[in-house]
Amino acid sequence: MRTIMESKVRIQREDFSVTGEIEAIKKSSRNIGGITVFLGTGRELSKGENISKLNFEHYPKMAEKKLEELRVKAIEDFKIIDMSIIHRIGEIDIGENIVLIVAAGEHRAETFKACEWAIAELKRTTPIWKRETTSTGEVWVQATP
Amino acid sequence: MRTIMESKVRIQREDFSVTGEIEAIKKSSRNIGGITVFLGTGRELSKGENISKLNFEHYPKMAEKKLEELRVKAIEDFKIIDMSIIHRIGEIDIGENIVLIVAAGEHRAETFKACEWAIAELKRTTPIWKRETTSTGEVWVQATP
Amino acid sequence: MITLKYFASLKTIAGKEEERLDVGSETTVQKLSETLLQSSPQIGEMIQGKKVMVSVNQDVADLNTVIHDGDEVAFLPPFSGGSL
Amino acid sequence: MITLKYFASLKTIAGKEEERLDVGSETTVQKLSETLLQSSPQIGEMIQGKKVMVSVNQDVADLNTVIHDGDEVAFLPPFSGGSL
Repeated sequence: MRTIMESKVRIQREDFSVTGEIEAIKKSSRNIGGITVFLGTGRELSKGENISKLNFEHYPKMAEKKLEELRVKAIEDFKIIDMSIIHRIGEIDIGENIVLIVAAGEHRAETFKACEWAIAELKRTTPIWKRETTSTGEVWVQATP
Repeated sequence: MRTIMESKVRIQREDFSVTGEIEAIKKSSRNIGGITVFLGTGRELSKGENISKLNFEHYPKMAEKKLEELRVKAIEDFKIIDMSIIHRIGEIDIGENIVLIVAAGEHRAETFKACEWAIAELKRTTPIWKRETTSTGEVWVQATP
Repeated sequence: MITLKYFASLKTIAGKEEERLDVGSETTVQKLSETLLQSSPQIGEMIQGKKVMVSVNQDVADLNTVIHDGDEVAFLPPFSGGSL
Repeated sequence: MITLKYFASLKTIAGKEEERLDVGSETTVQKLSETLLQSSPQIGEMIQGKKVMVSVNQDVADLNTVIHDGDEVAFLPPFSGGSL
């Protein structure tokens, strides 16, 4: 049980496969009719500045704990079947995957709501920080809207 | 140009790769920061009845035309960067992929809105029909909420 | 000659997928539904009762839409794509 | 002894990632911030001005939270995960 729970919430350096995560969550139930996925990727432009790369750092243990709390609350509050959350850390290039949230449910409405809530809540409560490298240097991003 | 447009809107018998479609849409811009995906899958239970398989039929030409109109409108109205829409036809087993909508934008809010609008609009305007096979026989699904 | 196409449940009701019909150089969806009331009463009633959508050359039509020789007219029961 | 952890921009400000501090058997976040006002004035001010979040043993804390010997206290600047 514990290994299954942990595998649905991960913070890792390596990239992930969206198809792979979807197929993993499909195994939770034969009654999944809708899956909403949010994928955050590294974009080139930030507040008018060109970014050459991104770097993510997290507070180990606390970040994983927050993601697991978030997952459990999303499943309960939105009555979805399952959710997985993966966030990458370390160096990320433009266009690369950063964060993935997969929300699976019987119908689509609740999966959209759960997924959108989860990414907003992740940003608000999970100790992960982003450093942007631009032509003028490196800067920790202090607040994102 | 035409081949690129057409490849973003497809109705096909064969399965699709979610990762493949996401990577294809990422090529549209280096400024994509958020991608919302909706994946519809075949669920076992429908109105209390156990389904053994699904079958989708479409009106060729009209269905593709509606999907392309929908894609163009979603990109314009929600100010997203790109969208792709794929719907499978023919026989579909429980757990298999049916429909995929990928909405890519600079920020996440507009991609959630565009994706959710697109799947609702697809159901409303695109001539595709579903036949469910249960233990009591086959039935065309006449209206879905 | 125009082409009539039946989809999904309408194929069973009409007993066919497609047929060709001579309606002269011009008619309307309303007039076509009256013709069908004779040959396929159930289909004709569904059109007039707006239980099925009608398209002319892949565009959604209404009872007043004009149909020309060579057009493709399709009868579309309520859609159910999108999986759920 | 408690462990203090600094993350992201605070690592540069504090000039370290981690330190060990003897605060006796019990203290509070408020008292710890007063101690830090001496050794790392900028960090102490940020805590008191609530510019950084404080966690005790991976749980979000406030100025009144009690810190025991052996606890892990972390200083967390505003989060920016999630990509955008």
